[in-house]
Amino acid sequence: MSSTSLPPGLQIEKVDERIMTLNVGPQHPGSGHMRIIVKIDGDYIVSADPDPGYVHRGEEKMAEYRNYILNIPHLERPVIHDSCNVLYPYCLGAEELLGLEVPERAKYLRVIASELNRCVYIQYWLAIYGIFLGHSTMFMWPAGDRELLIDMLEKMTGARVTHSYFVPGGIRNDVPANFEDMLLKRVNYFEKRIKEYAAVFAGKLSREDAIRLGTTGSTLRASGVNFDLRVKEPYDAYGELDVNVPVLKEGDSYARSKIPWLDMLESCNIIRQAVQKMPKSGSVRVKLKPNPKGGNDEVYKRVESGRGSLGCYIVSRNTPEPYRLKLSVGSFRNLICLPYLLKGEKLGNMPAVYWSLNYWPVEADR
Amino acid sequence: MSEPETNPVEQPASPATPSSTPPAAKPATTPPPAAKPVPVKEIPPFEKSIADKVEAEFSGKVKVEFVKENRIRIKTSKEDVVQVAKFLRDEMHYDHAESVSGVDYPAEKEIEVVYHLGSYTDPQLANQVLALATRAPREENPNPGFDSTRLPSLRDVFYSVEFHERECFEMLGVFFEGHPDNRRLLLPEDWADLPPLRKDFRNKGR
Amino acid sequence: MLKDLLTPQNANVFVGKLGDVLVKAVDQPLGYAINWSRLWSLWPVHIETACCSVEFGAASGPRYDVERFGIIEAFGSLRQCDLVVVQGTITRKMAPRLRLVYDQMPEPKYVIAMGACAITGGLYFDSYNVLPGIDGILPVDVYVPGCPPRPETLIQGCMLLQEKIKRLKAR
Amino acid sequence: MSTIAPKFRFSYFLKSLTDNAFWAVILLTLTGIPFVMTLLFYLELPVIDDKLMTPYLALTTIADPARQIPLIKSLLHTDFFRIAAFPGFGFAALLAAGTIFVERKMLAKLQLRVGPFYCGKIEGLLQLMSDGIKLLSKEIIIPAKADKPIFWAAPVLFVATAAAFVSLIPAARGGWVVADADVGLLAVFAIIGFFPVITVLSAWSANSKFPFIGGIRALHQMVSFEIPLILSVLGVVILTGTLNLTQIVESQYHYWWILFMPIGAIVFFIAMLAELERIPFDLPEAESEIVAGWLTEFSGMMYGLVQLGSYLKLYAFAALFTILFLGGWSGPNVWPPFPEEIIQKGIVMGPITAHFPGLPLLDQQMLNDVLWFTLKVAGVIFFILLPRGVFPRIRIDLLLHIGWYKLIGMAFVNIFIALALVYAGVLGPGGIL
Repeated sequence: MSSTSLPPGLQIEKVDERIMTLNVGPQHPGSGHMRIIVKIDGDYIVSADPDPGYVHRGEEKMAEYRNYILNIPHLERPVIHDSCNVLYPYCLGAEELLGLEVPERAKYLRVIASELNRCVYIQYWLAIYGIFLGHSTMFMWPAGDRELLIDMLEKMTGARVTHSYFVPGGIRNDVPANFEDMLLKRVNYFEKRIKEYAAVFAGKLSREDAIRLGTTGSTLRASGVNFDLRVKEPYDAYGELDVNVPVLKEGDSYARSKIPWLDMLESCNIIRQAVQKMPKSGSVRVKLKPNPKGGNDEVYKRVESGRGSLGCYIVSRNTPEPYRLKLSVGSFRNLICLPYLLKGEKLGNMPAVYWSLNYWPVEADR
Repeated sequence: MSEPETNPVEQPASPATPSSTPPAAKPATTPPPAAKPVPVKEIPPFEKSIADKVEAEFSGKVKVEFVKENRIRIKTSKEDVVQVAKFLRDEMHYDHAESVSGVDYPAEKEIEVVYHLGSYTDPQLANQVLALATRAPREENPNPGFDSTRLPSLRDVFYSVEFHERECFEMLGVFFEGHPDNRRLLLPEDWADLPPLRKDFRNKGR
Repeated sequence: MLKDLLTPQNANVFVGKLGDVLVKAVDQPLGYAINWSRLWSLWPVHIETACCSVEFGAASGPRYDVERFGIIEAFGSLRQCDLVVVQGTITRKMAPRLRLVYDQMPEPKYVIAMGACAITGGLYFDSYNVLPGIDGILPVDVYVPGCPPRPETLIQGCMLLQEKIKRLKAR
Repeated sequence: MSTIAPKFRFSYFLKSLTDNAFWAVILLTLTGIPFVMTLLFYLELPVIDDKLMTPYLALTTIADPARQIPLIKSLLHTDFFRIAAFPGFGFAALLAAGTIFVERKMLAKLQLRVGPFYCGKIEGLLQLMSDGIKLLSKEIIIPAKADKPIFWAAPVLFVATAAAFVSLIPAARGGWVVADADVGLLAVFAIIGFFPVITVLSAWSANSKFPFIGGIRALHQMVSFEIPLILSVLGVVILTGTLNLTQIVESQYHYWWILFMPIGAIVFFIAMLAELERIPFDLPEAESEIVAGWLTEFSGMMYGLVQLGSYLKLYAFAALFTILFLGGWSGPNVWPPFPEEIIQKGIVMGPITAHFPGLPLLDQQMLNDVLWFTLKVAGVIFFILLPRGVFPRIRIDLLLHIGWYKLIGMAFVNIFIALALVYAGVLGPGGIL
């Protein structure tokens, strides 16, 4: 069978004998749940081809069989350590489709939960970055401090990582008493602790290319583009808070890894503001009808998650279930830079560049 | 909170209706709830101006389906989609695609591909998302890559659609002509079934 | 009378008994030592399959330090590992790779199925790309339920595995 | 939690051991004693302390332990003891085992954890033992297309080379060294030169990609760092005028060379880290890039042997650093002298007085030397382990850049300092100090 008669994508390519093909992943300490097919010439990478999909669980298809409430638990699974943020656009979209108005207190609590969760996510991301750089202390410190915030989220929502806290029309339950004081104390300690972290990088991404490749989140902001949906398209209570988004101009991996770190400091600020401005009591959820139906409409909502803007496109056709649900996730959008950045890079830089993209494979696969 | 949820009323017009009756004006027709009246939503002027510009450039070729706050949806045929996309990039400063989603409509025998475009360079457009929809014919027995379900690729216009279009190809079987590698991305290498996001592909037990 | 006793059959029996005694004498302390060493030195292979890896990472973090039990935080090369912790969903694309990883590991090897997805498919029971549990591809030693299981649960699973190794016959 | 497995008790283990002892005694008396007697009939017996060592006399040592002392003393001065136990393999392996344990616990403490804890009841003391026995009992996998003889030989060769390195290290004055060569330092560098060859051999023979890259990296790293390593030592050689390690130590009884050549010491330390593949320079085993580098295909005890070899190597390098720059075993006399009463009067235990003629098996000087030597080596090992918790891994080109541009330059500066000291007449043969 000649190579032309094979279906697209299955052709066998001819490679120079000098070039060695490495399969980095899926069982590899430097890959996570994906495979990068790296071709190297000596120590230089000739081409890198990401091969995701090892955790593709068909969530978009599953969403078509579940109604708007039943969709919540499985839609937060792609990024379980950032589960509030990944559920956020879905809830916003479902609220618009179902015509729900979120109570004021719920808006602030959503902001708090979302920012806490962002910190938890970034801590874990930093921890894994430590493994990728061969620095085990850098794994342990964030992994330990993360537990403090997880405790807070557990008090709030009742689960360690899979919160299912946001529901269309508000949040699932109110926070326990004395939560604010406890939260402020821990956030203050946490902020002190973040400043104790201090990481040799490469993989330069220019501003123009960052825009052309449609990157998002920390990858974009490290290249000097000031774009954060929390400021540009404020959702829920973000409009009333003062958010200073960190932006760096260097565009290399060091900048890309510094941005989330600065983000954590900013999150602490936001939490403090939100706790001050939050209404001290009130309803946190509007009542939902059983099996609510969406109209004949479609929405595209996006929020700023730990990995960048996270869009949720819901098409509704007068049924209790979404007709089509698509998650446009930051990881998947940042993945496109990987072959671009790795080309011509040294093999030793591969883990640093790869993980600096703020990439979570499970999310990209959905 | 006596009756917060507003019943979605049966709406007479589908999104495929012409732009003369934009669905954005629909919330005004819904009965306002007792406690809090929903303010009548005006068509936002800035978004309207963008939609008007696009419509003026390609009169008859594009259809503005709705103009909502921060959101515009434009529909065009598959012959004109590259031209429209180039216009949107060069004149309207939409510089990247946020997502490419395919929607299967078996009743209409068509597959719709929606490009959600955003902008980083133009600060005015920062909160705008423009949905550019186009449709490809759909076949009952798909043979992805070799049947008539084809669309021109926007990869040369918006580089960022590369992986999204690959995903769309494997999930819905829409072959993008001009795309450099239409390989499989997420599905297993030995997938020999229907493209899974088509409506006639049923999950087990459902 | 002595002639009666010294039949070849009896000699056989005597030699057999002696052999039994010898085997027992060597086998018992050696088996004890080997089992003891195996149960305190479980090195997990570095394979993440899905989102439960977050809790696996947390388990090797400072608060739930699994190195207390001799479980080193995930190991690079699978030739030196003896434990596969299947961390969550196994998709159809991942399944052959998982089996490959298992096959490449040296004996003895143990499998912990972590999370509801690895046990039955969990939340994704009706997904087109997810295996309904990993029983079909790997022999599982311990099931750790939860979605995702807390690190304490994972540690309990490891302790159950230790109990199991104690009862196994060392090879 | 479930119940403890019923047949899994320490007492059962002891019982099985005593059973074994019983059977061993029975079998020995039935078969061993006649065999030994027959053997003794033909053997020529040794003469110790002007007495013929008859079997009867040898057996009386059970009744009178004092008679064992001349035996032990004669044993202490054999080559076999030196190779197997004290300055050789046994001592080094003990220190290496201690190193592994300390490394894991120290790393854990740096990372706010506790480290191995439950194995062996007390702070995970037996963790290393359980790892070792497990590795012994594990299956060994040879890749299908591997070059089998070389693949088998590589770990053994690695340990053998490390042990050869250890054998050149003197641990105390008075000939406590396995091989007291006049060209000791040259021999050390000759042996170090074997490591990259073994690494590349094993990496090539595994016929796998990741070990191959790791092996090539190890070759690059070790060969390029051998040059600064050798050059940094040259200063010491110029000042002492000898290559014999024992004489190098003896030249430092008054002041250590690190006082005059701190640059050389630093260069030697950094080059040593690279030779040892310790963490800022652990590129040949870089986990996140090339799975486990040249160790990827080793399983079971082969991996264990390589680990043993690398920790022996670590000990030997730390000891070499101590000998060259930290004055080896020199230090104030702190070991208490052997009590005179025991030598003169013997040990009085109730009605019995036991006399042990020639009791101090090892003299005070030697024990003092060993104490200082061990303390200094432990200190150096601590500083070798410390970067593991502090630094991330660096890239191969940066590493080679450091090696070829900076370290070699610094090593030359060090040589010039040494030459200046010699020509100014401050140090060296016939110097002021």
